[in-house]
Amino acid sequence: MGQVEARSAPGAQHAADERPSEPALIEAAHVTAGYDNRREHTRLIALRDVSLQVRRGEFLAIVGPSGCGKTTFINLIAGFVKPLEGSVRVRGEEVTGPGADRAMVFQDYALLPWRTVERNIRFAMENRRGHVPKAEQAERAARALRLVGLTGFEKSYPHELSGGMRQRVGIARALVTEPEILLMDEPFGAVDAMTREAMQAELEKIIAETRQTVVFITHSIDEAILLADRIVVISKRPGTIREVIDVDLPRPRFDEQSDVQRSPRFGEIRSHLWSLLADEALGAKQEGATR
Amino acid sequence: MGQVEARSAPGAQHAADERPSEPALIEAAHVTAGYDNRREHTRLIALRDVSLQVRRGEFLAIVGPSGCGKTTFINLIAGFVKPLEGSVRVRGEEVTGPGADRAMVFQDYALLPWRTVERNIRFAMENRRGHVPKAEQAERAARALRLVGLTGFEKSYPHELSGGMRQRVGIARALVTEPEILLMDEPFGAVDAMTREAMQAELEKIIAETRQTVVFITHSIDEAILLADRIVVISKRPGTIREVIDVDLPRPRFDEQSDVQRSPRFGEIRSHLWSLLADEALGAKQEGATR
Amino acid sequence: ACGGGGGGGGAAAPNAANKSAPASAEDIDATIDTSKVKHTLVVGVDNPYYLFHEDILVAQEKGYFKEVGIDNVEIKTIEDPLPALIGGSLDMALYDSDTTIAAAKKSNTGVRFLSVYLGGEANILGVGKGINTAADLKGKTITGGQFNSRNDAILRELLVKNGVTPDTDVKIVSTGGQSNERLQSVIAGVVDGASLQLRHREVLEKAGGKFLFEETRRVPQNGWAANKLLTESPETVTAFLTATLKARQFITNQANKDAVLALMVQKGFDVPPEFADAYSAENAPDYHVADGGFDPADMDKFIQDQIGFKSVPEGTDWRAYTYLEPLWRAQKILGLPFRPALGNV
Amino acid sequence: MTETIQSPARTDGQQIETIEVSKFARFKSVGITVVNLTIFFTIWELVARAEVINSLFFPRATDMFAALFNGFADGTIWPQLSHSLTNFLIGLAISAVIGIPVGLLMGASKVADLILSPYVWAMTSLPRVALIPLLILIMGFGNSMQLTIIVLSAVFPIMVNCMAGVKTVEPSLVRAGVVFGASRPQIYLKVILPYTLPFVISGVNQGIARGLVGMLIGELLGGGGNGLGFLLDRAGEQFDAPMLYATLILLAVMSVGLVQAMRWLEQRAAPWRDISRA
Amino acid sequence: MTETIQSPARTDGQQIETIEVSKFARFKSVGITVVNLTIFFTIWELVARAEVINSLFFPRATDMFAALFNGFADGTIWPQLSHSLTNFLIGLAISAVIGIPVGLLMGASKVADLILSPYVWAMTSLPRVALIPLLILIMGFGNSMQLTIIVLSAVFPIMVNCMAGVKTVEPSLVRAGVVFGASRPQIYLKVILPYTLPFVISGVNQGIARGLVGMLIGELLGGGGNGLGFLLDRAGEQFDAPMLYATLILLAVMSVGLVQAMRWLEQRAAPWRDISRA
Ligand SMILES: Nc1ncnc2c1ncn2[C@@H]1O[C@H](COP(=O)(O)OP(=O)(O)OP(=O)(O)O)[C@@H](O)[C@H]1O
Ligand SMILES: Nc1ncnc2c1ncn2[C@@H]1O[C@H](COP(=O)(O)OP(=O)(O)OP(=O)(O)O)[C@@H](O)[C@H]1O
Ligand SMILES: [Mg+2]
Ligand SMILES: [Mg+2]
Repeated sequence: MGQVEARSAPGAQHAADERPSEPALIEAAHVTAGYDNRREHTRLIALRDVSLQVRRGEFLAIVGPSGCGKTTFINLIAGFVKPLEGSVRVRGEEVTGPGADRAMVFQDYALLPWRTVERNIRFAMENRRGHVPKAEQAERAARALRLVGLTGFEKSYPHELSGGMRQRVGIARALVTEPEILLMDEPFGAVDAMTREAMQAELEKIIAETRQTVVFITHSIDEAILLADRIVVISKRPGTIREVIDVDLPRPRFDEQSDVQRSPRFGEIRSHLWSLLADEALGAKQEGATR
Repeated sequence: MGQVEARSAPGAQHAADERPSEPALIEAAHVTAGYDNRREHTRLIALRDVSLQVRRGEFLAIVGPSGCGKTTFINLIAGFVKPLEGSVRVRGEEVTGPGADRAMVFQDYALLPWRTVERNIRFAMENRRGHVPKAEQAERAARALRLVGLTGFEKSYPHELSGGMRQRVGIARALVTEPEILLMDEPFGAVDAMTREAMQAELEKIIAETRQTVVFITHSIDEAILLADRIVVISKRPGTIREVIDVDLPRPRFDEQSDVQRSPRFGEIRSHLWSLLADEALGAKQEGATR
Repeated sequence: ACGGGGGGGGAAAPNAANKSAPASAEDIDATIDTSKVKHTLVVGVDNPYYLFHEDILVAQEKGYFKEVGIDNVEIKTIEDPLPALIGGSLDMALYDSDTTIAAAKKSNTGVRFLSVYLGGEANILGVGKGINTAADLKGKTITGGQFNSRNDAILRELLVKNGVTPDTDVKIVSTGGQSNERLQSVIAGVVDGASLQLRHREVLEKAGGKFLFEETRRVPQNGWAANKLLTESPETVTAFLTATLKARQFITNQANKDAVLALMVQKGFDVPPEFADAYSAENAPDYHVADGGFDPADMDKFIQDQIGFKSVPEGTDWRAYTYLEPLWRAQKILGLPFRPALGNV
Repeated sequence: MTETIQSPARTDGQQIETIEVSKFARFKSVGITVVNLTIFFTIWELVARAEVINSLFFPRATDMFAALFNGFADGTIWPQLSHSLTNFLIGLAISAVIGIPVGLLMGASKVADLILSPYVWAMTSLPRVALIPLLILIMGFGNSMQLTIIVLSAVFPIMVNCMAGVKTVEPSLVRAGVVFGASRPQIYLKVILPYTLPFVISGVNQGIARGLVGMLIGELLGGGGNGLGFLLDRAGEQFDAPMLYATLILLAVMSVGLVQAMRWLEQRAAPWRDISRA
Repeated sequence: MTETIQSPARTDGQQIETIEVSKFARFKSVGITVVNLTIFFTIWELVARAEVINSLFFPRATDMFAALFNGFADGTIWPQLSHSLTNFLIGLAISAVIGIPVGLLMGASKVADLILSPYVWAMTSLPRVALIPLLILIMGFGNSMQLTIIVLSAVFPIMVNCMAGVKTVEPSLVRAGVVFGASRPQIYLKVILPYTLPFVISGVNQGIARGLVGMLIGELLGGGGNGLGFLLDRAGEQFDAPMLYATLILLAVMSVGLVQAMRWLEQRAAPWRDISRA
């Protein structure tokens, strides 16, 4: 399926080949993960033999077909899913459960419906781990809300918001604690193109300031290229790492002056990614046809 | 805010000006809609004075910033939200509630969690209105599942699917009844670029066959141009119709041979839309800054 | 009289005393050492009807308790006072003799039966409107309470005595609850007849019914019992019986009816005319036993009957669970003859 | 965090309007209730007057109200009512404090469920009448015995409903709780409890209903000589049907009142559940 | 619908593996329960032997089991148990058939709630003991009276829980139902009922518990002279503590058994609620 050619494509390198000198912040080694179905006594393998290292301060984007195991991968790092084989380590320690060092933007938002927007955001600051002094909470929450453009909706409940607004509350909640690792599962999927672009720019700025490490799932190829230091392409289920692509574009990419999107390198990476993903879809299609 | 200039922009025309000879299938006349907040004794106006006509067989796309009232508009047509002022008519009759002629893809999927994928799809066929004979149901469901690429997951429950897979179940459920009017609220928001493109092509094909009327909300400008006959741009809250753009590109646009995306007209419409939307965001930004 | 197994340590003292029952009047101590008497008592009765409260209230009112060194007696109305008596939250309890004796045997505690309160048992078939003779009963539905209970059995006897064959001439049903619920059933016509209490006569007659058959038997049906108090302060038991028997002498003197009823009304009891009318029957000296005593033969028969109904365990000798010295002392103090006679138990 | 995207200002006169929330809805509720109860008591009165059922068992509504009025006027009712009410509220509070956490725990932990379930269900379906002798034996007549009966009656419905509720909790919300640093107790307090609030409230309401019955039985059989149970007992003994029904009405009023209070509390605590009803 | 996107074939050996669902979990449950009950009865036996509580009120567990065994052996228990069980199941079925729809209706319609609530809550908190005379008056001593008591005991907890459940229904699911052509009854049956199933089941379980108590009271006071209530009454009269406790144990077994059956039913009906417990 053209995998061999892809290996030699420009900017492409395999996770397994890579041995950075600095110890990895997040390290997945030969991880296989799946879900048991007790009704039918089967196990669906979502990810198979995935090895990957994420350096401190790196922005890693994950792309791949729907249902290939991206959320599963992020959940492995978060500690919600236990690997069937292999191990996931953060700072060298095996992940046994969630920690306050890893905040998450959930694909389904996971807002607490009984809390107003503001109190949902404060939720991230008021708990045992990751506690922020009371005095600071209000100010931080207001800043996060301004950031996602929801000033004025502090007192609204999630069910009184539009889908995109809910998603932005989820983003604000994750950003507000300034965690070391930020796990973002399609965080901008429900917002419009303009808001999305503005928020991408914000995110780049924040990351540059805080040096947070980000694992970012997206369905937008452009978004992945614009934001990421590296892009992992996951193959169709059972998900394996198809390729890891270095995005060697200069930063900041969202500066007024910068015109990264029109640079030839952007176009190069973009079409390489497209072909990789089309391959996946095509492979699937052929498989379906021959069945 | 550049609204006057926009009126004279290429391909732009205002709904109010438009008087098609064929009677409109869906007609919104000076619709204002909002949500009451009883706690604070306020009413949030989501849409103000919106007038729009949708012809039979037309594919209408709606774009606009997050929270501008797109879902509210689709809910008005579906009959879930009652206008505060003005009226919404389908086939000349005032909408008083939902009907089986209007199927919907919900922004939050709204799958029944206690039903398997297959039984969720059958749900659309087994009820009083829109009933499909039992014998036909299985075959239709299988076809719809194949269409959205979920063959093999018939017996899975929604919570056992990835986000994108759930969304596709919602699409299959809406398509399976072949309703006269298809209301789609960001139907492809959670699927990857490739799957999205394939499904856009499917949708175009289906529409061409069935002559369904589609109202389609999207955050992707490209998607709107590729699919729609007309695109409605809604301004920031309170949503008003900023502009209605005719997409005069030839069909089919997803044919192997067709290369619509690289046509100059596509680029023209695209940049016009971008500027319209950027305007909205900019306006908002300035407003925020001066506060 | 040979006692059964008087197990518990607390039970030993009174039982032993009972065995070496005083043979002559001289052995009975006719004085109360008030310094040994508990000042406050908590006693339980099982019925809110005034009849079961009047001894104490009269004794209190007339100062009889003060005379024997008791300051205050608190009455608890409780359906089944035995758990409380055994558990120790009651000093004395007024309850069915047979049940008390059965509990004393089965629980192996120091519970002892002391003195009879009601020595008569009214066996009455009250019937609704339209039934005037035994013949009218044919095919009717009547109830004597729960099947296999004493009430049920004696009602059957009453029927037989009056020439009615239970289960063929009449249909007998089993019901729960107390006699006043049976009265309600008769009045409402749910059943045509039921065994009732003396005090229900007026209510029934007002509703058009009547007492069809009626007999009163001599049955030591209920009385006072004590448990821990017998070891803690036997003097108090004597004092209590003395004071209440003194009150009973007053109450059973029919001349005092109005005074007693007035007192009871003043104490918050509702005494409608139909209850007042039953006074002479219910407070007759041999019904509301004036001296607190009984005839051992009656007790023998009663307990034997109850063994038949299984409400008293097989082989129970009531004498082993009865302790009469306080009663005898009280009787002597009040100048009453000893009953049961000394030595008879 | 320097530059920010701005949503349109929400205070913008264009998009926020002030509305008047009509008081009519409230009046309507009160109106319906008044009409409803009027019809009820009228039918009661008519049925009683028609003497379909013997008045010994079914007095006229007017006689019942008269008994109620007189009872309050001559001071026979109030001390008993206040005794019952005080006792009951204490008992209910104890039940909630025990029942809610234990129920949530049983819902969340399979082992706790497995171990406690048999006892909980056995106790829930045990008639309290059967417990009274044992309780009196152990505790005597003190108020503590009556309180115990109330707690034993109310605590299990609460427990059982809380247990059922936990299983409905959206797992992604628990995950969100964990991700944002909530400890185990915080998860219970801030995620599981709010989510299961309707179950909890429904459980407490059932606890109220059963607790009231328990209270009555405790007063009837526990020999305290006070409380509504005592009134009921005495009225029964004296064939005072109006008073008997008056006592039952008081009980019903207590029940409905407390349940309404719980609903009010629920609405306070959960204004987000403003679900439009069909 | 011509060409289609294909998801990777799910039957692909690479992605689906067969697993063995260990029977161990089930054995573990049974094991825990056995140990649990053994400990319970052992403690019971030891406490009883220590005579902390008088054996008249607290017999030894072994005596209780002996009474149970003898009762079954000599045929005194079975007819009563079967009478009670039959009656109870009929009563419970009637309660469910009435309680579930009415409860759902009350949950969905504010007016129905407003009108019915006072009566429902009054009835829920009314001691059934107080109803018996009236019921006997109206219905006589037939079995129908005993059934009525069971229904009156069980129906309200069911109703009340169903009512509470409806308010939690996700409105978007109701919308989906309406959009896809469901009529009002279909919405109730296909959306509201499945969504509120945990509430319904919990309500039925509470109904089981209260219904059993009602059954007992009906048998105790309703005078049929049969059923577990009769056994209980007789054991009480005869100070037969082992038999009394044996009857209560039977009651507990009925309760726990029925509740387990409901759980099993729930799991059958709702395999999707496979929520992992903490
Ligand atoms: N809780 C679960 N139980 C069973 N199977 C699951 C569960 N969650 C995910 N899966 C399966 O695992 C596979 C991977 O799911 P995952 O959510 O990781 O996909 P994804 O890459 O995030 O997809 P999407 O882009 O659509 O969100 C899917 O096939 C899905 O059916
Ligand atoms: N149920 C509701 N109650 C109160 N306010 C609501 C409700 N639903 C929507 N709104 C408000 O109405 C406005 C428009 O919402 P709507 O869902 O129509 O936006 P949208 O254009 O679909 O946005 P998005 O692209 O984010 O989905 C928002 O400001 C939102 O806060
Ligand atoms: Mg995902
Ligand atoms: Mg929307």
